[in-house]
Amino acid sequence: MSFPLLTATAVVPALGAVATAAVPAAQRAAAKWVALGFSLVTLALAAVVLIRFDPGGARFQLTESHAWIKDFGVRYELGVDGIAVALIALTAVLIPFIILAGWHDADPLESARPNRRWRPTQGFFALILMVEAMVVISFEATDVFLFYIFFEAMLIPMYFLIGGFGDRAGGRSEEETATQRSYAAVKFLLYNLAGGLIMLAAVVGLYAVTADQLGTGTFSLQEIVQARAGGHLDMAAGTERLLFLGFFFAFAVKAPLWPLHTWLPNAMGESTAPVAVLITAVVDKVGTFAMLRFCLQLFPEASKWATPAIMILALISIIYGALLAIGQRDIKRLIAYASISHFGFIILGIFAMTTQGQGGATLYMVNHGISTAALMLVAGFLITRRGSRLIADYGGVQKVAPVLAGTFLIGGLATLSLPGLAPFISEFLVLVGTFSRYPALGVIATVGIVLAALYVLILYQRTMTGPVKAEVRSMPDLRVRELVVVAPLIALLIFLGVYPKPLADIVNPAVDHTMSVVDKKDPKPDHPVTDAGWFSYSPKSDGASHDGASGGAK
Amino acid sequence: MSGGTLAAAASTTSTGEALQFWVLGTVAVIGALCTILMRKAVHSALCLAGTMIILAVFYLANGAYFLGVVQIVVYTGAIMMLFLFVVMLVGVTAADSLKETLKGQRWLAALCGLGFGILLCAGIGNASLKTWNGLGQANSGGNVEGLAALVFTKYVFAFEITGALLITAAVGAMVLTHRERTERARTQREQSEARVRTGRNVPPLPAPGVYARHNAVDIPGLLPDGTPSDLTVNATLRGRGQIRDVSREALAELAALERRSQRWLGREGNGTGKPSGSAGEPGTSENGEDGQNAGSAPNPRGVAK
Amino acid sequence: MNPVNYLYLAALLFTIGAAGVVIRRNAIVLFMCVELMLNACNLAFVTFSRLHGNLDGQIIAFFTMVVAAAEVVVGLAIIVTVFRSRHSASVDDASLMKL
Amino acid sequence: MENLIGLLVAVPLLGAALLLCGGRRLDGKGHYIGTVLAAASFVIGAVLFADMLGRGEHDRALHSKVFSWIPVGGFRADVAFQLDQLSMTFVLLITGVGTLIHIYSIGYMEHDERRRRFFGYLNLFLAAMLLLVLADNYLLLYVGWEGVGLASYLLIGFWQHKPSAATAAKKAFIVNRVGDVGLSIAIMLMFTTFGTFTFAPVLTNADHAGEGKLTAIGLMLLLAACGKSAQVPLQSWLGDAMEGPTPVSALIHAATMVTAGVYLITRSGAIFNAAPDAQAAVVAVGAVTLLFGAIVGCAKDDIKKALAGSTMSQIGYMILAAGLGPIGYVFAIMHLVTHGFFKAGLFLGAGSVMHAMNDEVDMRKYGGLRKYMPITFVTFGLGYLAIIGFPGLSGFWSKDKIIEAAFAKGGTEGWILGGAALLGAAITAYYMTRVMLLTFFGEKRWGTTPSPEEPSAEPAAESAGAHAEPHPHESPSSMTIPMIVLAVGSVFAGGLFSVNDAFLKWLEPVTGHSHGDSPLSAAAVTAGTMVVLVIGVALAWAQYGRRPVPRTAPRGSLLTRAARRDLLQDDFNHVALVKPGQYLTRGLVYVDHKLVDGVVNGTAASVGGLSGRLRKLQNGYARTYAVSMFGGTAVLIAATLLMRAV
Repeated sequence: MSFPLLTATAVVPALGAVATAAVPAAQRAAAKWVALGFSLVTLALAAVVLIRFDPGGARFQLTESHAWIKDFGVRYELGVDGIAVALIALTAVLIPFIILAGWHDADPLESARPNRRWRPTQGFFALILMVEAMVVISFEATDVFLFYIFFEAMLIPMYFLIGGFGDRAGGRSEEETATQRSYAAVKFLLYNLAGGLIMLAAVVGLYAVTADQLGTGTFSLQEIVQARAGGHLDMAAGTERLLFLGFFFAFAVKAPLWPLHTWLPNAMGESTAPVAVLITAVVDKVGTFAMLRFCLQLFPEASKWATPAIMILALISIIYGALLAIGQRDIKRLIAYASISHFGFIILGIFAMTTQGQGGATLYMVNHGISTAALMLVAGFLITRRGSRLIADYGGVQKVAPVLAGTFLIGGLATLSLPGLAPFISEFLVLVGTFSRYPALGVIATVGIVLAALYVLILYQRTMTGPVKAEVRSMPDLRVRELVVVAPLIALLIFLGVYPKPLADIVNPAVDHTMSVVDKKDPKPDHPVTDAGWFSYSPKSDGASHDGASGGAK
Repeated sequence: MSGGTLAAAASTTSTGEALQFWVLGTVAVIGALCTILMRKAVHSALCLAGTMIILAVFYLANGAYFLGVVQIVVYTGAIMMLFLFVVMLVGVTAADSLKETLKGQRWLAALCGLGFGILLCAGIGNASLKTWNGLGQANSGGNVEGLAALVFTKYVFAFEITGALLITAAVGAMVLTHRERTERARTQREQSEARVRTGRNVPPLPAPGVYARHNAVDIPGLLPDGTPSDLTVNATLRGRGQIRDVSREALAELAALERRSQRWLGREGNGTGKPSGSAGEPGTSENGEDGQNAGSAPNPRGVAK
Repeated sequence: MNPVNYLYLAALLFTIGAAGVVIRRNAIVLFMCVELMLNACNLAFVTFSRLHGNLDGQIIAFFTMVVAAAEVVVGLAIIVTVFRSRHSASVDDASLMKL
Repeated sequence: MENLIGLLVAVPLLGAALLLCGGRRLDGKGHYIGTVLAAASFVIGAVLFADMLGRGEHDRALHSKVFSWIPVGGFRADVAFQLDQLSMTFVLLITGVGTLIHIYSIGYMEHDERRRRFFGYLNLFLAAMLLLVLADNYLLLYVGWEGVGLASYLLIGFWQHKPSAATAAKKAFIVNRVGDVGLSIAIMLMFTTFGTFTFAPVLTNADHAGEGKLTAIGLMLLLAACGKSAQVPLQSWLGDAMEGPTPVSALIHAATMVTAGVYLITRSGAIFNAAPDAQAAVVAVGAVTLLFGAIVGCAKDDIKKALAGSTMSQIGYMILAAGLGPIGYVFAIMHLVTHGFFKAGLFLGAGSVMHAMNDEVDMRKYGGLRKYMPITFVTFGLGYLAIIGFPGLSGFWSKDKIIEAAFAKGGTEGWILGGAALLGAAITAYYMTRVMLLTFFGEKRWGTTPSPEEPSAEPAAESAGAHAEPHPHESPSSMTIPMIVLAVGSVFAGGLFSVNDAFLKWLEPVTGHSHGDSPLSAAAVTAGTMVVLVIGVALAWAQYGRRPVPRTAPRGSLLTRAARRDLLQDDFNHVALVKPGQYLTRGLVYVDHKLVDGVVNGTAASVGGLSGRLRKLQNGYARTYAVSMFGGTAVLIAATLLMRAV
């Protein structure tokens, strides 16, 4: 068989993790470079995947399939559709920047060395690569059980990243920081474990259902979808709904959807900025991705059944997250709540069950990843400079560090989805998609735009503008390393904002297929225009426009 | 034995066996009850041995001749003896009080026991045990041969494994009980230095009290005021609480001596009773029972000779 | 008489043994009670072999005896060691399972 | 030719990129680059204009598709430009006035160390504005729409170290965002109604759609227009926007950006024609705003705020005209252009005055400046005459037409609107005369230094220079030349347009036109305008011309005081929106922490307590465990028996 590209894409970072961890304690610089190198190799592989992937081709491509646990029909099945490809690319792109941004994050720990074997730097980067590997493979897995394993295993490195390498800029005593950090880490773990366990029950249930309907139980996504399509497998409505809820709960925790969101602000607030990016831009995407791939395709009927409730929750997330973001005093928590609001948009788009909505949601996953990364990383640089996360401690930064302020502003504008930057496209698509099926919801969601403007601009105004505070007077501007981190992200934001077509072309077929599985059609316009091309419009002169005027008179 | 064959043959048992069952069964139950109710381990052991012998008889009655013998030889012979050895080691006369220390343990035990027993009996009751095809043809070739055939064919692996188990057990027992002396034995000099350092009983420990009639290591020596000193008794005995106190009679002799000398000197009346009264006070050991029988055993009359 | 009574007897003995295990504090007595239970089982086995008319039950009983012997050996050894170190054979004193 | 259209946008965009990313090494020549590129785009515009004139009336429109932007399912948005007469007009106005203001800024921003960035922002604004008017579909227009919002945000807050400026910028952006919600909803409605939002198909098929939908679309578009063009009820940001540098106020908040609303409505004429209710709303908004702005303009002592008020009311005129439908579109645009000239000129004049007066903005501290700065006086004067509609000047032609059109609307509606327009004209005359008198006539009132706590827009006010004795002087030529040009424009533009209805003919193919049925003859209307004009001027003269003006404003009537506070608009917003919003967010933060989080932590705590109790069962006594085993076995047996029984 051909070269197992997908496996390689997932294995390389795993190897990288091992290699990084193996670097002797003395040279931590080497460890950093090793980690960076492996992440770049992964990026290259992801690029190859992106090239080898043919948007017009089969649903799942580059597939690999081997029997794994025969007795339970568990297979090692990998395959990517457009959505997965896009998200793998996002992950592979972000990780090097995360590593670069976190270049010195693990250093402070080095000072306190209990013993020779103590090497936090190696651990930090190894864990990041570990997470990458797991995220990538869970994007690739088309076997429910395989996916579940990595979906859960992801928690372990994340737990250590949050709990072990917290943000020391809390402006609090060391031990209080430590308690807060461990609280956040445990909260993260428990929330996601709870979700995961419920999902496990659902996974087993799915196996049972397939087992007694198809004779041999299977976890393979394609098989189940085909079986459903072929009518061999028809679950009772009740069981399907239960299973759906089991899956959805886990993904909703991960995503996170209101009211299961409270772990995110703690986790993002306490962890270092790169880790926060890792959480919200990479790991959480698995949740929304899985909604698209598993919830909708395994349980189309139940998805349709649950749609209204989920739409409402998503709507609440949007407004609620934005309002709380406005109310925050802590920069990172603010960004966290903003992310909650954005995840609301993504879920809204997914369950709007329109091409625009789901395509927009997928683009949104990518764009939100990039924009949040840009904003959060710059915020991280800012915080490390001043040593405080409180908005009130800043002011007039724009005067002393214009480049930093500029990048921060661009990140912020991307977050409020300004046209011309990538997130606008996805957000607008989601809104259109939602509106065309649920006008009222669409309109309410649109209010989120204004709130987004509020929290971003308030944040910018309070930190960057105004008279220069004494504490920030000696603040250095962005260094080269930091610029190297931010500039490409911003370039990407602008490019995808101006020319998203390539991405859209990759995503669209997958979305269409999902729609067909759910068998939903886009609502038709009331007065479809025959020729959407351009032709000159010339109003009828005097006579015709008379009635226009008289119409005004009546 | 004859009843056994009969039983092995028939589905229902002969009256002989029935009689045997009822009598011995009662005894067995009583034995079992005594096993768990006796205060002294030795008594428990003996009762258990009795029960086991009865069980051996029942085996025979059920046509398990080999097992019956093995039961007597192995259990009652070997295992129970092993028990007795350990009991000796731990202390024959040591009797633990039957007072329950854990709260509610008795009640729970009783409850569980009753429930368990009833359920078990119920289980046996509604099991359909109608057809008793006895061991007639099974034992036709002789019980031992039959067993042997099974052991070396069907159960050969289990048999081997039990062999391994026994060896392991033996080795394990040795390992557990054998105590390796890790450090060099301390010389007398070191011991004395240690005593001086600690300052407690600086001179070497006193020897046990030795009298004309009691020459035993479990009798403590007496202090000047006539009270016994535990120091003089071996630690193990002390641990088991097996100290026989004879201080009382010693004092009694002293008192008798004084009385006689006073009679000779012809002064009566004054001072009498005091020493005897004083003689009554000491002699309370931590083990009243032992004190009792120790005190009652000898009579002062013989001392005079 | 129906030989099933042997089973009842076994059950009774077993229960008594179990109760003893629960009630008594002295480790040695405890072990005796365990032996009692094992014997009760053996009786049951033997009775069953009579019931089924084959010797397997007796074989099992035989194995039980062997295992019991091994168990007793090791157990008593343990008791002795514990007694040496703690000067007591009461199981309650060895409540070290609680941290 | 088509490719030039794209270039039109690309050139200033390139300038913005250069200047913003160029770094310090461009500080020296940044402003020249910016100006040259702006001029270049003007030249391109001119070339296209010439080319367009060369073609017949009905095939003047050009269209160029650059690339397919967002293709998702039925949702197809292209980056495509459409250059017809309407866009052309705007292109010329934007690039022309834009270039002039670039030149002006070279002098005005001379002493600002961040001048390079200022020009970068200006170029960004030009690009965005051109995109707005050149887009061939509503989504691309939306991009330009928000782009100009961003530019205006950056420029209003250009002196970010001033909290007032930062706040004003934020306010402007957010109020605009409210309007943008309208625009985006309108686009969604179009998509769901027509399956597209490209101008041509939507507008041609407008009348096929149901009137209800069209009304909804129209109202949403109106909301957008209100936000961008500072119309009631979203007008509150314009006054504060004066915190920005004066050239910005001239370009963005007078000449071009704020008129985007008018463009939007005119462009979507077909929709409004088919939705009379929406049209009525537009007209109402326009009428209200033109009075509102005028009244505010009368009360302000800050020269820029006064002009801002007047801008508001002038745009009110345009919106009113646009709302009138085919009767008014042309005149709306015409007034827009002329207003672009004279209002830009007025602002530049104001800027020059402030430049001379150490950035003092309080007109009561001016006075008698005409002999100190003659050029400014003349240009400002011409602009003044133009705006009050002095016969023969631009404002006269355009505003007069609008008033006529208002009457031509017919019926009582027509009378009301006409009356409002006339009243507006009178007030305009009044407050502009007031500004003129306070600034240039009377005796000088600027002897003593202004005290710091008085409102001052420019940053230098804080620097030492402010407290020195102001000695007015004429501004450098780089500032005066644009003023002169604009003055010329404000004198002749209207006349030029009206020579045998050139402008009407020029725009009609795009907007359509109808004469309506005016109850009054044009002459009558003109006469009426003249009368109210004279009344307004006379009143102002009576109040400010004859007797000397106090340096500190008198308390004034209730209306005056309300007007000084923008007719309590901000207070209303504060009470109605800001406060509740703050309480809401605080409450939600509390709820999130105590309730949503509390539930979770509560569960955790209870589980912990429970396990603590269960832990007691593990007392370490082997016999206790034995009992539990014993009981367990009993239970097992019972279970098996039950199973057997069942």
